[in-house]
Amino acid sequence: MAKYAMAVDLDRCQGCRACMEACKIENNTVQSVFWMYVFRLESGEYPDTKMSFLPRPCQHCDNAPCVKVCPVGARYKRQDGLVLTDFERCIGCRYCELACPYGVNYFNWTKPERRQYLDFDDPGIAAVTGGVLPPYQNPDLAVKHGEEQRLTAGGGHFKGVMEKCTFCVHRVEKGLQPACVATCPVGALVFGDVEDESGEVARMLRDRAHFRLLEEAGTRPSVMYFGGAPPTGDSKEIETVKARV
Amino acid sequence: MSTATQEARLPRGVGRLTRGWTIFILAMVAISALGWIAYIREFTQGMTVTGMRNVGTMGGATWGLYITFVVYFVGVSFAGITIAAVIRLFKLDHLRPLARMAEVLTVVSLILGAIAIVADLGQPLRGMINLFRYARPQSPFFGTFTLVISGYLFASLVYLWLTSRRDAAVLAQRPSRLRWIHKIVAAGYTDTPAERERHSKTTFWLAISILPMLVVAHSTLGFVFGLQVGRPGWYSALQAPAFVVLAGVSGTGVLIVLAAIVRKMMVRDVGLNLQVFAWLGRFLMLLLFVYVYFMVTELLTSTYAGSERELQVTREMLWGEYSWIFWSAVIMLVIPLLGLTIQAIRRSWSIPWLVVSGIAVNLGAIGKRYLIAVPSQTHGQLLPYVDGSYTPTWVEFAVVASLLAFGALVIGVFMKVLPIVELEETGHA
Amino acid sequence: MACEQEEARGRRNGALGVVPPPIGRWALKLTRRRFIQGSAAAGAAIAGSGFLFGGLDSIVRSPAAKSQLPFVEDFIPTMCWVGKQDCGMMARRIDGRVVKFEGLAGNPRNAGTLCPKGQAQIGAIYDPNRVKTPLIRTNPKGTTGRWREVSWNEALALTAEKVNEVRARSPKMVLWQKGRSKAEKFYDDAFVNAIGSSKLGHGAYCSDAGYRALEYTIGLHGVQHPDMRSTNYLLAWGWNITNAGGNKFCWITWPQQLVAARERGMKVVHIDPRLRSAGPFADTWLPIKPGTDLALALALCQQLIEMGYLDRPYLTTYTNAPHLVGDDGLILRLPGEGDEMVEAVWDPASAGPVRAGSIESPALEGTFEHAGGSCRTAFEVFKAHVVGYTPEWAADITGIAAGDIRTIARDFGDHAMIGSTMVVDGIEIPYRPVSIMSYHMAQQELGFQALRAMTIVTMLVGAVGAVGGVMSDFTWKIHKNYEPFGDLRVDDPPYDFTLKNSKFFPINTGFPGMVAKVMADPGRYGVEEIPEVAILHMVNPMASFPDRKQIMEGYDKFKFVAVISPWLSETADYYADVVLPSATIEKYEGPINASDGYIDATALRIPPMEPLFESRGEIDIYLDLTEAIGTLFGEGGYLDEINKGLTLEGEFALPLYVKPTVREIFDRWARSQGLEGVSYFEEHGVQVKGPIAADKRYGYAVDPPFGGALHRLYGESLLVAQRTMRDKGAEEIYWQDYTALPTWRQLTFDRSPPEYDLTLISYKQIEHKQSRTSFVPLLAELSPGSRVDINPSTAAARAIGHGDPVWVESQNAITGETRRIESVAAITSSIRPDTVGMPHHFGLWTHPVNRGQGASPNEIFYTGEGYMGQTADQSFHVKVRVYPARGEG
Amino acid sequence: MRKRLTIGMIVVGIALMAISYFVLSAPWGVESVANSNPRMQFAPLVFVVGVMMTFGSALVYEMLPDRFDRD
Repeated sequence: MAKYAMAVDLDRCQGCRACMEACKIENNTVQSVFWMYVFRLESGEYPDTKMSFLPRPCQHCDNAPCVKVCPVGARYKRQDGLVLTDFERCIGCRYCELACPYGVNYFNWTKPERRQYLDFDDPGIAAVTGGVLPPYQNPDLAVKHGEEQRLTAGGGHFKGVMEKCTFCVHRVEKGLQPACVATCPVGALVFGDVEDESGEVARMLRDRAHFRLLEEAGTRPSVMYFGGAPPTGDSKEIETVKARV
Repeated sequence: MSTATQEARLPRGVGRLTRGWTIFILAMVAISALGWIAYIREFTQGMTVTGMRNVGTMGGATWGLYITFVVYFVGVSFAGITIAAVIRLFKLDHLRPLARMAEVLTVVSLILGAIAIVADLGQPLRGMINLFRYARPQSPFFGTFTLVISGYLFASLVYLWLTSRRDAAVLAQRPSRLRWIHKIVAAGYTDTPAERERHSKTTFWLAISILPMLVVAHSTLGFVFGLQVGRPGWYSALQAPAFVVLAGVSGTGVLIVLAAIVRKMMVRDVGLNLQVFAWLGRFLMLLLFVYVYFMVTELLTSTYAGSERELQVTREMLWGEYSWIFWSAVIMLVIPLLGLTIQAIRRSWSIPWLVVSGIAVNLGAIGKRYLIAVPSQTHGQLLPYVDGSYTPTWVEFAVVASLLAFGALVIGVFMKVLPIVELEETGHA
Repeated sequence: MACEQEEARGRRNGALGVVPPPIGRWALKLTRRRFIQGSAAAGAAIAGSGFLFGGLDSIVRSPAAKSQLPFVEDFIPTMCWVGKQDCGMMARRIDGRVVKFEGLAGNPRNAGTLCPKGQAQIGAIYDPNRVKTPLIRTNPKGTTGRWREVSWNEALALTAEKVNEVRARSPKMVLWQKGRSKAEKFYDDAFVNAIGSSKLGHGAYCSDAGYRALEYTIGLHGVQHPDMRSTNYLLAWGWNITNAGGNKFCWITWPQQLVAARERGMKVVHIDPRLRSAGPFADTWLPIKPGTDLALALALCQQLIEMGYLDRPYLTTYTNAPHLVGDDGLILRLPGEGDEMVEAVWDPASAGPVRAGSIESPALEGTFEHAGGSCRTAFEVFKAHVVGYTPEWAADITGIAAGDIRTIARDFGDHAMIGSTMVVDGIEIPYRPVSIMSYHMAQQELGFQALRAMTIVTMLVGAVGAVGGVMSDFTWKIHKNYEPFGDLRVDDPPYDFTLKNSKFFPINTGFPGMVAKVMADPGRYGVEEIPEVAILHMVNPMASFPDRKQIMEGYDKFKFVAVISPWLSETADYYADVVLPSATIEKYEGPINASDGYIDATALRIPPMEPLFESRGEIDIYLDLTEAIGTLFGEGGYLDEINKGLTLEGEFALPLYVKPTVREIFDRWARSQGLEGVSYFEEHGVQVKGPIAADKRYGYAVDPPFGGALHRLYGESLLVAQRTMRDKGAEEIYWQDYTALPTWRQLTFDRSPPEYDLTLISYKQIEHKQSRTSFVPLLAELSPGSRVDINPSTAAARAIGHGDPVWVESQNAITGETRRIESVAAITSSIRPDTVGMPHHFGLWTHPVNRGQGASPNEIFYTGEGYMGQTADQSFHVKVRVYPARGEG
Repeated sequence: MRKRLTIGMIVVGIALMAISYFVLSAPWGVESVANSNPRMQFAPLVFVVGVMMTFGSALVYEMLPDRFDRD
């Protein structure tokens, strides 16, 4: 059984947020939802200003607080390390979101079709897409995954249920990289099986020092950060996205 | 004799529909209706109609007014059953007039708590099924929903019923439109010594078994928050005990108010004398003392030893966005405490004062519940998200208001069906 | 996870990103598996649906869910459309509908990856707000347009009629204007030649002053960029590393090479008023005052000379440094064979002047007596010229500490390893691992001379064309401007409307802003004829060019404007008589260079699906348009010009009297390239031709070295031009910067009154490209709108808080005009306190997504004298004051 | 008899609670892996029933007519 993990090379990350975009399109998430988010941080005072970038996918913790608190087991941890949400079981209590110290959970506050980017009800487009919404909808997301065959892939399924990064379970099960990793222009994101000694992640763990976010919280994240440094209290976020709706 | 005059003879104003009462009931129905309209909106359009949003990038609070009131309602329930039990256990006969209303209060507020939880679910219908189908003991939520809502509510209902049987039986002896109800409630109770004996035994044991469960139940609610490492301002061992105590405070407060109202409504003296209120006053004072003590220690630890983020949340609470809520809550709790202390020392109790204190501490309690829930979300992010904010929408206010109204409604109706104050032991068989 | 390990290995070999498996196998395998899973899911979907389980709000739209199962999946290689980089993309299709674009692994430019803009194109192609049918205007121009949807035939007929009307009189008065051209052969060359029109690019808003400077100085068409695989010390001079690209290549190619270089240990010195551009990739940040780069470059020259970091062999052999300059500033010439005169150098042996090139080692330095006059080597003159430009002098102007300047100069000199060589592909080549990235440094008042000076910095250490040194173009082919620049033409009026060879701009970039100015007032510039008809190709002057007011005054003069664009551009909104809807990615286009500077490759844009709505690819449009105009067929017709442009000869040549499909054209071209046909690109998307050899990459190694160009340290022809300009009565503001050697002077915009105490600069964001993306909702979400980056201290002094609305008011130091726009304060410590920065992507209005995005700095920049360089290039600097917008009526 | 029944109910009730809590519901264990599903669906319902039985016993105790004992 593989044990998936992500390595983030902060010495490479250019904070371009392509990963965020790839994630949104791959997973058809709706407006102002960012399963993958990249902080652009600034600290220090002019002219000794320091800048840094910090990608924040779901940390897929081995000791996941969200999984612990889920009252109905909709949020669960798979043997292969993925932390997923069963969209057909979630009751929408949003307890997982509060338990998570990383703020990676996104709730479907309303019917997904109400939060599309454009009004796609256009005959011209429908002619091409057959009225699919969004027009670029990814069919893999309608498919159930894992041994338990639970509906866990992609976003924008139901009103009133919780969503978050799935490490692109539907791609991983196909043997592909998560969308964010695949698109990263500078290879700052690496995904793979930590237990595979020949794998890139294992190699990085051998060769380089790394830290994990909020380790003191004891969540044991599956996302390792190489280079750079964890954000300090002094870190100020700049260039926030349009997410406050 | 006309039935009217016959009913007139039903004690404690049971069955007597005064004008004031009718108006009150209609008002409550109206408010509840408003709440339903609001909720239907929420149910169909989704919780986007509330002020709640995701924490983090969306910069909101994902638990808001609803959870605040879930906690508050469950808190209120605490005092009721406790006091009732205490009265039974320690045979505090001069407090007996409180017992019934205390029990009713518990049942009602628990029901409200349950409804509030459902109102907060994104998938309420699924929730009702899935909780029974999949609920996990590993989730602090489990206790809240099994013990608190089902177990505790059920126990209180049993308790209420058993302790109401005798009065029901007494009323059932007289002709009235409500007789059938009284017959059912009485459930064949014939006031024989043997039955009394058995009854007191049962209630005694019930009380004994309910009390510990109470503490457990309220603690679990505390754990819902207290066990979260990821939330500055939540993660604290004090969370659970503090919950229990504040619960007592709010509950006792409501009880005082309720008692005062009943006292006004009753034509004859029903034994709700100053002595009773004095006892409630002392009880409330005691709880307030303990709570304020907890509050201070809590603040001290979080400001003195608190982490960067802990500090920020506390800062926000003391001087920031939430300071007005915090300080008014503090005032609402401390002023009554002083007032009560003074009265206790001077051994002279004023009912109006007690009522004011009762209301004040409840507002204070609500404020504190809100402060536990919200700031840790909007300002307690551990990653460098820009701080958020949360303002409830009319939908949330409407739903909460309708819950309160519904509670009042139920109590109001109860009063007209069964005596809200136990009938005295007449001794006749 | 075999696929993953493959990748892991791929990564270690430097190839970044995911490697999608070959298409054929892929589609098959997937479709079959999905079929099974699909039906399973369908069952589940039905079971899981129903009120109780939220079925009502189920999978975003149910018909979708149904129509999906089972489905056919395939992959079409194509190219991104939005940027200048044209990254390779792989379009994933479901039942013929594109659902995602991913990087095309084979393309050297982006190695299987995509930037946010590329990813978001999926949102652009399905944009219901695209222009769906050809439009004809029904209301007067100069204001928001009202439109009539018409057939292609009607629109083409009308355009052809108007074009022909003018062509009959003078074809040059038809103006074809482009913002970006993604198939020069078809557009800039074939179409323009076929109808004989004038053409105008966007260059002068870009780096063209720099292009001119390098064409003048080293004969190459491009600006400086590093040999990223070998450079060890890089002056990232205004390089917006984390947000923008650079010369020739763009973002993705550069970042990939940069991170590799960083991991190799390359040092980066970031010279820029903003730190945000380089972000964490700067080892040193020198926050320079906007527009003072020339001063810094001159100080670096002075220091390098003082410290003796000089590559004398290079200077002596490949530059005009040893050439003798007389007291009159002109180069001493001796009669050569025949009657031509040859520039002279000093022969120490014979202690006299001899013809350049006639001896091995002429004197590089020294003052000599000759023929009663004294003369000095050009290098001697340069030394004397820069001796006063000390670090202390520069510190006052640039705001960079003298100490820092010294350090940078020393490090630059040290890292240059002057004298060292390296063997590449078996050729021993000088090794100078120091370089400068100077892209877009030209966008300032002294752009041309600043770039000259920066080139000279690298010339002094001999880094031009060395391993690890300075690159500029894909080739070392001498640009056609190099020769003429040696003897600049300055004619008398009347002038062509671009002012080519005029006394105003002897070196002329072709500046749309200036053209607009000329059109508004031709007399003033001695111009008699101005264009009457404009065909706008992928350009939106009103939104993306500075000085909208100026631009509008120009466009008011056009009698007829046809706009070719997928969206209703702002320019179309105000001035188009006809709008011809073009396709975005869904078309054949190219051929496009896909080289990353080390590997040679060519790519083609392949339509991943039929053009949406009634849009058509540009090549289709030009085929139709030329047909309507009557210049499609025959000698000199569009088809003939295409044959010339693509060098389609013999069996591959297009028949001149048959209208071909675009695919057929590319099929012939592909076959002429020795491929089986366009199907090759339809399968692979890109043709990788293999690595570029050292004797093509490095100036020293090519034959003849540097393509035979003598590098002009001393710019005699500039001085000569200046004298002629003065003789012809041009004002100082035009000739002042025509100096043989780069010379510092006070900046015009600095003469604004003191209350305009901040300098405004504009910048690019990674989420956006020019004015082409801010209406793509996916990108508008990442970067929502206009803002003013302002230093905390500056903000505090003006009682401005983060997110406050502010006015930014600019002042034109020449005309005294003031303009202001409203924006939002973004407080950041990564910008100079005396500078404010704004992104230039916003300020659009025709697309609903643009509403509320705020203004663009372009509205408060100025075009014209004082705000453009000596080569007619836009300066993007202006003095502004910033004050809170609240409290104002 | 009544007493026995009552005690019986209490015992069974508590037993049900215990069983559902520790055996039927989602397995315990530090690792969060694989404790997402209850061993038996509706186990929580059993727990609730247990609670109700326990307290319901009071009703039995008090309400069951004495004649039960007499027989």
